[in-house]
Amino acid sequence: MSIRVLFFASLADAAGTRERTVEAAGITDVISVFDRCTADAPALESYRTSVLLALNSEFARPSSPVRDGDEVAFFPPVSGG
Amino acid sequence: MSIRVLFFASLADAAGTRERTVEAAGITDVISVFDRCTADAPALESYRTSVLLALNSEFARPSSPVRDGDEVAFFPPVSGG
Amino acid sequence: MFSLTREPIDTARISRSLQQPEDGALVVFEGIVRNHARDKAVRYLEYEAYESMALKKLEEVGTTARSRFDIRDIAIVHRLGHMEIGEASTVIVVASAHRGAAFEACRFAIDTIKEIVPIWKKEFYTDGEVWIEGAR
Amino acid sequence: MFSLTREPIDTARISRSLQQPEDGALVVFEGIVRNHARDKAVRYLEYEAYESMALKKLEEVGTTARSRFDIRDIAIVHRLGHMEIGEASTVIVVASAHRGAAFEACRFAIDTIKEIVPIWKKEFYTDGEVWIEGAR
Repeated sequence: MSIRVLFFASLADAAGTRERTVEAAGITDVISVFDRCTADAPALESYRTSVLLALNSEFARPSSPVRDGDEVAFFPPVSGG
Repeated sequence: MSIRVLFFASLADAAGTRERTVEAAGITDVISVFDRCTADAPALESYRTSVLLALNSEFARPSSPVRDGDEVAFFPPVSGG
Repeated sequence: MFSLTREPIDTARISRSLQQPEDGALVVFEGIVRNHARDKAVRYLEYEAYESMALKKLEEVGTTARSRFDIRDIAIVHRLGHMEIGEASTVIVVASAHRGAAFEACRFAIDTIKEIVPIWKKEFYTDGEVWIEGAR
Repeated sequence: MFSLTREPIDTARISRSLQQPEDGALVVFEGIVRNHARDKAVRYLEYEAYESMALKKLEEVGTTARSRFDIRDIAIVHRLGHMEIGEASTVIVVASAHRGAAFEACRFAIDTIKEIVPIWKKEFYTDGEVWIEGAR
């Protein structure tokens, strides 16, 4: 099980990285990926209620299942335009 | 009493001219200018209910009074833009 | 900036001359000569104006837009004379801090121009020509 | 045409490449870097994107606009990276036979971009910098 994880904007600052890999048993859904990243970077915890979740370039839910090779992204509400 | 009269678009075609002068006693308001022009160019009559009236570059009413030296214009509903 | 011109309208130039550092949104409308109207193929158009009054009314449209909507400025240019398919007859540029007012002011401006500015369009087809009258 | 770019956006070029002879109206929106925000003087901006998803979402905005409004086509370009005051971060061009649908589609597009396209703006002031978060 290997998930590529991307962080953007303030979430990248909190994670201390823009990209990492999560390889672990017990990773079943998007929120479990976030839990695992938060264990490594506690500053992410304060974004738990506002973070937007994406799975393979599409918006996802906390319970969306992840599979080996998936790309998960965490980011704040968008401010482009 | 001398009124400069302008015609635009289809009204100019009906009047047979783009500009004329009306010099006559009995000209007191904008519609009397139109009446006088219609006497000379009967094709204008069919525009009586749709014609827009202007007096010195501002929309006017049939009863708007005219004075010596005024400029009156007759034209169809606008279609610019 | 409100003007009538017989030359092609340079929209980018109008936008750049209107824009100021406090503007966060520009909304631009271009009215364009299209190749068909009323189910007929249009070859070209001619626009005629009561110029002194048209200029006064364009200014009135702009002044009203500025007072009614929270915009910083508006420019309106209307072209007259002969125009080919694809050329702009009217360009409106609205500059504003925020987008909502800019959209509303631009829409108001073109709608009002089509009601009160004394300009008329003549459409030339392969088999004739017709003065177009607006809705009264 | 939907794209992300790190170069200045040439609005006139996008308009001219989108426009076809059947179009009677172009409505253009330019989102511009302005010199103040949240009561602070802004020196410059940087935009960051989740690029693969942002491009997909720009296309989704355009496709939805085309299906929901009676327009012929829409182009959306969003710039990324460093931008100075007065430069356009976003340009939307809508081409249509008639103006009403063009205004509505353009407004819909910018409103939706600000909701669903993963791009973020960082404002740089004289005394610091802040990531701006949209309303969720």
